[in-house]
Amino acid sequence: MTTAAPERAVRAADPRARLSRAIENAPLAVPLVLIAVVLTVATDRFLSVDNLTNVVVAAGIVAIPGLAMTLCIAMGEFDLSVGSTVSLTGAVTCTWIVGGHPAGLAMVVGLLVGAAVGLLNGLVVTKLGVTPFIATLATLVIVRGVSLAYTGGRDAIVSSSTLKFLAAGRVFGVPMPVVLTAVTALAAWWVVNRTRFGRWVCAIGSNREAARMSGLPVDRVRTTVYVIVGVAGGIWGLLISSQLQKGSGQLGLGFELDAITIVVIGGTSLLGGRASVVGTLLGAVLIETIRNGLNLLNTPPAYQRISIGLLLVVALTIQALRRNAPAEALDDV
Amino acid sequence: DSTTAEGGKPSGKASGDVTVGFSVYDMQYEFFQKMEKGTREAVEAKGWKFKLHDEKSDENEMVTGAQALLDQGVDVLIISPFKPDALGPIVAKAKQKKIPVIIDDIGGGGTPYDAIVISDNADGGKQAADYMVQQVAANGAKSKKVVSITCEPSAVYAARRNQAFDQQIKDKGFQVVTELSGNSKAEEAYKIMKDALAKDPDVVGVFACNDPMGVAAANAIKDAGKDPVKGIVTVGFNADPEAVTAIGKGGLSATIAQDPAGMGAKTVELAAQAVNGGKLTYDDETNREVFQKVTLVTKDNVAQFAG
Amino acid sequence: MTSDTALPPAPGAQAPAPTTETQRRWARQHSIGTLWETWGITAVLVVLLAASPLLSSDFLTVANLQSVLRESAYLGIVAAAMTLAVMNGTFDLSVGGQLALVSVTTLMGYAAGGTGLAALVAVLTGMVCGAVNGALVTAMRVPPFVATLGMLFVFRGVAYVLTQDGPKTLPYSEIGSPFVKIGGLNIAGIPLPFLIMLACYGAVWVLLRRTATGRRIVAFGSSPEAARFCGISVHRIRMLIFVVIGVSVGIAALTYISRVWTADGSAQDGFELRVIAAVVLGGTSLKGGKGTLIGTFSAVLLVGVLNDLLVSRGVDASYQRVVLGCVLITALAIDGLRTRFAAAGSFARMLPRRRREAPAP
Amino acid sequence: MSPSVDTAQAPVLEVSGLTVEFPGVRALDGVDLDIRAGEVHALVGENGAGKSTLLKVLGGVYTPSAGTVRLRGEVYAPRRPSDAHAHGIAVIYQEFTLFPDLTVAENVYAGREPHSRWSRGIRYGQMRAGCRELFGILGVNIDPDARVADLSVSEQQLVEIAKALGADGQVIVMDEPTAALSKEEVERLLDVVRRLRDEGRSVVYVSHRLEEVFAVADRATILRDGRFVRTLDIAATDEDKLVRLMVGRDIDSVFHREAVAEGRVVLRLDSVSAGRHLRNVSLDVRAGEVVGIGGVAGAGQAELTQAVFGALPLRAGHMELDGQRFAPSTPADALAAGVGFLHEDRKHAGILPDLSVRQNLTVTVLDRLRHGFARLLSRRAEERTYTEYGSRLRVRATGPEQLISELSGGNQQKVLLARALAPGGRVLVLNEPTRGVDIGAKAEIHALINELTAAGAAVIMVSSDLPELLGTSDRVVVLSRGRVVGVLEGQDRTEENVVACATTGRRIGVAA
Ligand SMILES: Nc1ncnc2c1ncn2[C@@H]1O[C@H](COP(=O)(O)OP(=O)(O)OP(=O)(O)O)[C@@H](O)[C@H]1O
Ligand SMILES: Nc1ncnc2c1ncn2[C@@H]1O[C@H](COP(=O)(O)OP(=O)(O)OP(=O)(O)O)[C@@H](O)[C@H]1O
Ligand SMILES: [Mg+2]
Ligand SMILES: [Mg+2]
Repeated sequence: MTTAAPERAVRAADPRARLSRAIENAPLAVPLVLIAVVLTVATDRFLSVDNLTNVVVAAGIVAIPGLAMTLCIAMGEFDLSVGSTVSLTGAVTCTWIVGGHPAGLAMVVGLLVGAAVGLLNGLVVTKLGVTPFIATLATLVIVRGVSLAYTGGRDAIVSSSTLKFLAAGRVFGVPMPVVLTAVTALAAWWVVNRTRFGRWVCAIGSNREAARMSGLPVDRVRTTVYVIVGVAGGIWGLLISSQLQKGSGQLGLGFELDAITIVVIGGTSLLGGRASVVGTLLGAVLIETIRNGLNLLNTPPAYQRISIGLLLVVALTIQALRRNAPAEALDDV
Repeated sequence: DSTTAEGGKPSGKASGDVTVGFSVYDMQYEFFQKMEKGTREAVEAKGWKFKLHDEKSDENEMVTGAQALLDQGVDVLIISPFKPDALGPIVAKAKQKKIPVIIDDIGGGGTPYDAIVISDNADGGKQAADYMVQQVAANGAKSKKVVSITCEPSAVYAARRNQAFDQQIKDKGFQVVTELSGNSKAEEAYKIMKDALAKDPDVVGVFACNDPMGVAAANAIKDAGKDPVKGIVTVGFNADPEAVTAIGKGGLSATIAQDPAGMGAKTVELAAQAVNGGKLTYDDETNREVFQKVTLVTKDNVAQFAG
Repeated sequence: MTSDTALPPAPGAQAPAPTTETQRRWARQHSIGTLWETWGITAVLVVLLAASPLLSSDFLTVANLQSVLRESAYLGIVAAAMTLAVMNGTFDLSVGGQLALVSVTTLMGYAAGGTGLAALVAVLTGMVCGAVNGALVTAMRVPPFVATLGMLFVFRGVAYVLTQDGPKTLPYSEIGSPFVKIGGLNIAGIPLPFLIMLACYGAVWVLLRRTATGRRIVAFGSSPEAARFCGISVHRIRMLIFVVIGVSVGIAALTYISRVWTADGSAQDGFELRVIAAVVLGGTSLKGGKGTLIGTFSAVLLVGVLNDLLVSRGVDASYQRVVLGCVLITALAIDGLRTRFAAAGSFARMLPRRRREAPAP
Repeated sequence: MSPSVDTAQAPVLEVSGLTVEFPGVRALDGVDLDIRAGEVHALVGENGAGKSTLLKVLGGVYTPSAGTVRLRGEVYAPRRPSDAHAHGIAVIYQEFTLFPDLTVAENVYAGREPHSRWSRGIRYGQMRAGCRELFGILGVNIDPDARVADLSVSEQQLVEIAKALGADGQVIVMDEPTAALSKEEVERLLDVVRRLRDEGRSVVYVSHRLEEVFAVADRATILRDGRFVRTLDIAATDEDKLVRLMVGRDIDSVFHREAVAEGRVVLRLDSVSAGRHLRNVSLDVRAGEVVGIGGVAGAGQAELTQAVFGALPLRAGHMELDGQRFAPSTPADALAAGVGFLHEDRKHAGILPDLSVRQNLTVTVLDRLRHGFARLLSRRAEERTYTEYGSRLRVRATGPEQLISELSGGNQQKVLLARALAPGGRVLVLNEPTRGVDIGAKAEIHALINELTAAGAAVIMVSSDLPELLGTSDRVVVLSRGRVVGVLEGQDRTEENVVACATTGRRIGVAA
């Protein structure tokens, strides 16, 4: 049945195939549309430009680290330290601005800090061979501690128009976060589907031992991915600090889970080997739409949690049933 | 019931070797850093020893750590409880060891503590409402829609601020169109405010349960192209530096100042009375309460709170 | 299954020539690898305990040790059950929500019918939570990660709904009740919660090592595809695992709430990560198939002891974090480095007695 | 003590005194070996002799604890697999090194994808063309865009081969490349190997199929228990001699099937359809009978066996066991009914890598091993099961507690076979039972099958090794595209007929 193979083969390579792959994410689009419809009916303001802008901007901001996390998860690994990176980056950047340095420089320094955290993760994971889960969990704790110690529990308050532009500015009427996300998404798509690096990431996620045996630069790729996640976390931190005009040890608590969540509900398997850029974007929009809707409906916090939880499960159930996974393939997390 | 808590230690105890244990809510927050500073300085002024325990916003850590302080043989326990209702086992152990317990703010959880110093959250919310009404009028805004951002649902004491605010503002004929929890987090408050503005563009005021959220809301208002003072009256709570700075720059209308350091000092005074076996002086005998006033901070009096 | 000891080979099973049976047993027992996998983290714990007097004078007091054991229990109990899940190649992110919810319902149960009812409610609530997770994962085929993540929010949410008018609490008047004893009592100087924890580890150990179901759990974790052709039904084991976790949370909540006296939706935020971290720190691989209970047990105590040391030394909270994180890394780095060198030859050369063999000219 | 026959030709690759140790096992012990340019050098030996270990040293996977390797005179000490690639040594490992989630093309070109310099974009067109070319040489038709996970084992093996050929190294090392291939695929591969030799490259060829060794190899080196035995010219030797050197005793490698009195029908398939393309298959298996299933890889053998084992739901038709309706909905049901199963994909659907040999062996019969009212597993009962089956198949391990992943490929296979026997051996469904098994063990397995059938067992055996298929079965059922196209009995049981039915649409013994 060498002849039978093509019938089933997911034509992974050519663009048409990519498209059909993208459409495989439809199950996520279904609940998205449903929710949108419900909200349009339930609230008069959901479809207002202001509101949709809010949703898109919020989705864009979480999508940037989400896309980086997509690489990491496609590689079959986690990075739990993002939330702390957000905090530290913002803290450093704002402290530098307060210290009278030009905002641009401060932001670069902030990103470098993010990259450094990523590099730390990468080295601990590759050179010391520590399980990513623990390694990044440890950096989560450490970096949070560093950020608190660095700020001494005192917020670094700034009022910098340059920093502000990052989150609130507009180019040709398009909000900056959306621009950034669009660029990131295109880059991510290209890297994942078109470059050797992207293929190697998936290869490692698919079978790391084989990757090593095939002579792929496994450790280098893994480290690079962690650095990318670190930088993305840095960007996230800058955006948050830009919105709030401050850096603080308190920011970014629990963000790591947000980032991982959108990736996973976007359909990227935690087992690694496959990455869905489109899925991650949809995931971000879905989550933010739900959150926004609940706010518009003025839902009390208790019910907010329940609704988000249930909607997550429902969305994924639909996806699972659509995929009609065989009973035993449950563990593709 | 013991309104006169005779601290178990023989009175006239050589003041040198009194050890005060202070279990603090969470040293990450400036409010409690100030409270710790006030307490420690008052203790050292008495030439006593000072043992600190940080609850790190965790009820488990609170119970374990505070009980550990008792085990380490402190002569009096001052505690600002993360969860007042978790005070039971602590106070019970203290009673058994005959160690007086002074509670600093938050709440007493219905335990037989010796005294509690509380800053008047409800009054703070009320003052915020009154000021908002006055400023809205000054801004000449027509609409009567306001937003109220609460802390995490579990922070019972802080909830009193929003309850009092809502009550008062409604009495003044306003309408709370959005009341959501920002879980005390600036990021969430920012999003909530954005969404609230999308929902009701004609909102005229917002009250947040703490300053990080208040300032975040102000930033959201700015990013939505409105003015967080002239356009929408924005009031926070706590008089954290970020709020004070913002008020000075005209980026926030007002906040409510508490005096954590002063409260710390008060608790140590009560501690001294308890240790020396004297009678404790309360503002409210029946509930063994000592009140700490809260003050409204606006750009008129912000200077005193700067630095 | 590293905890099993090597046995003489069956008649007919020949060995590669040069090594005799005794040599082989020597090598297996002395292979740092096998030893470390089982006892590594325990060793770290022992070292830390040995060093503790230097770090903190009042650590080795009875009262303090009791308090460490007492407060490690609830984490440890859930970690035991979570070890099952991780060895099976999955995990339950909802335990934090479960703990909050169970704590709330337990207090409600106590208010309604005293200690007995409270205990019953605790276990039942836990069981139901577990069953819900299990049903989602097996019947609805939702990937465990998302199913349990979703239920984390749901359980916490329900707990919040139940506590909308203030958290559920144990009134001070109940100070004398047997319920409080669950958390506070010492039997022969050993805190009851810790004894309960020991019992749980015993039970889980038997399930894991001595029952068919336990063997199936590990087998599936080792290779789901192969397990399928060994007639192992993932539905049954996954359902069982999630229910066991639920029950363990029920028991843990009893030891927890009877010490803390109050609960609402926010109780023990981030609990799930602490539990999974303990399991992984204990040497159980997230890929499934490998792991030991003793490792988890020691890891739980290690974290507890470390925490206590840092606190009693009055280390500032932010630096406590740094230290804790560094210890996590070092503990696993030792193992990581070992496995990195575990490839043939390079590992052999690490052993001193091999050094003498110079490469042939 | 260099054994190379004539030193006229300077060796490309020189191995001397190579020793590799694992905790408790000395896998290689002072092995010497020399490979010349333009020769095919066979490496033979029993399971666990150390062949794969030697190749892994060449591939830079293992570092020897003693001994040296010289490549064209230079000391060659690879620290990691990429070093081997850099030195032009391409290895086909016994256990696949493929990426299931990636496409065939991406696998074949893993690590050396052609890409444009400025956009860094991979040139998929070029990769696809390259793959088609390689598969053309191998004479197979695999879609370069198919996901490897969707391929059959034999297709995956071919991808693995293409991957190595594509790397065009000077030294190409093949560890049992034909284990999963059908007869004609093997022929094609052997041609390719010859071509490589004629191009002046060196090929190290490991196989348990001696006919292949005699077909392509110039010289053969024999390993036994990790020690070097001898290197000899193929021309100057014969199979018996080779076998004697390998095993250290005489073995007649010709299959002989003792005819046993056929009993009643044990298993009956009645117009069964299942899986993607198994159509309307009817089949009786009698007590004491071995029914061989033939056909090109993927003609429906897997579906057929899995349907019997309850791992694949029937779309139509039904089955009977001992005259009773037999409708296993899960493998557990089939096992309970005493059906033993052996999967053809040892690595992914066979072994439980983190478990010990004992646990791998007993996992299908756990219910039988429980005792006491607590129904706990009885360690003694497990030991008994291990000694019973493990020794019967002469599994080579340090003991029941060794991890199965530490066993050599062939010994893993023996353990899995033991697992298949454990449920009782009334009905045995064996996929490629002797894949990767050495000639000695092969004979043992065949003897075992004879034994079992003599005791009244009914056996269904899938094998891509035609001599074995014909030699060990009473009846051969040939499948093509999921349908039965031939039932060969008595004189009809010839390789020609099987191939004819499998490939040309000819039908024998079935209504057209
Ligand atoms: N995950 C599973 N996969 C396959 N079979 C299973 C699984 N779990 C249990 N079984 C088998 O199903 C049957 C009933 O399941 P159960 O868990 O009740 O076993 P058990 O109670 O130990 O059996 P017994 O009643 O003999 O004690 C037993 O034969 C058991 O071995
Ligand atoms: N990772 C390992 N750990 C421990 N022992 C090992 C390991 N790999 C191989 N061995 C042992 O080394 C010996 C040689 O194994 P090897 O795989 O080289 O045999 P082989 O000749 O390839 O056998 P086969 O023909 O069955 O593949 C065997 O006894 C095996 O048990
Ligand atoms: Mg081999
Ligand atoms: Mg049972």
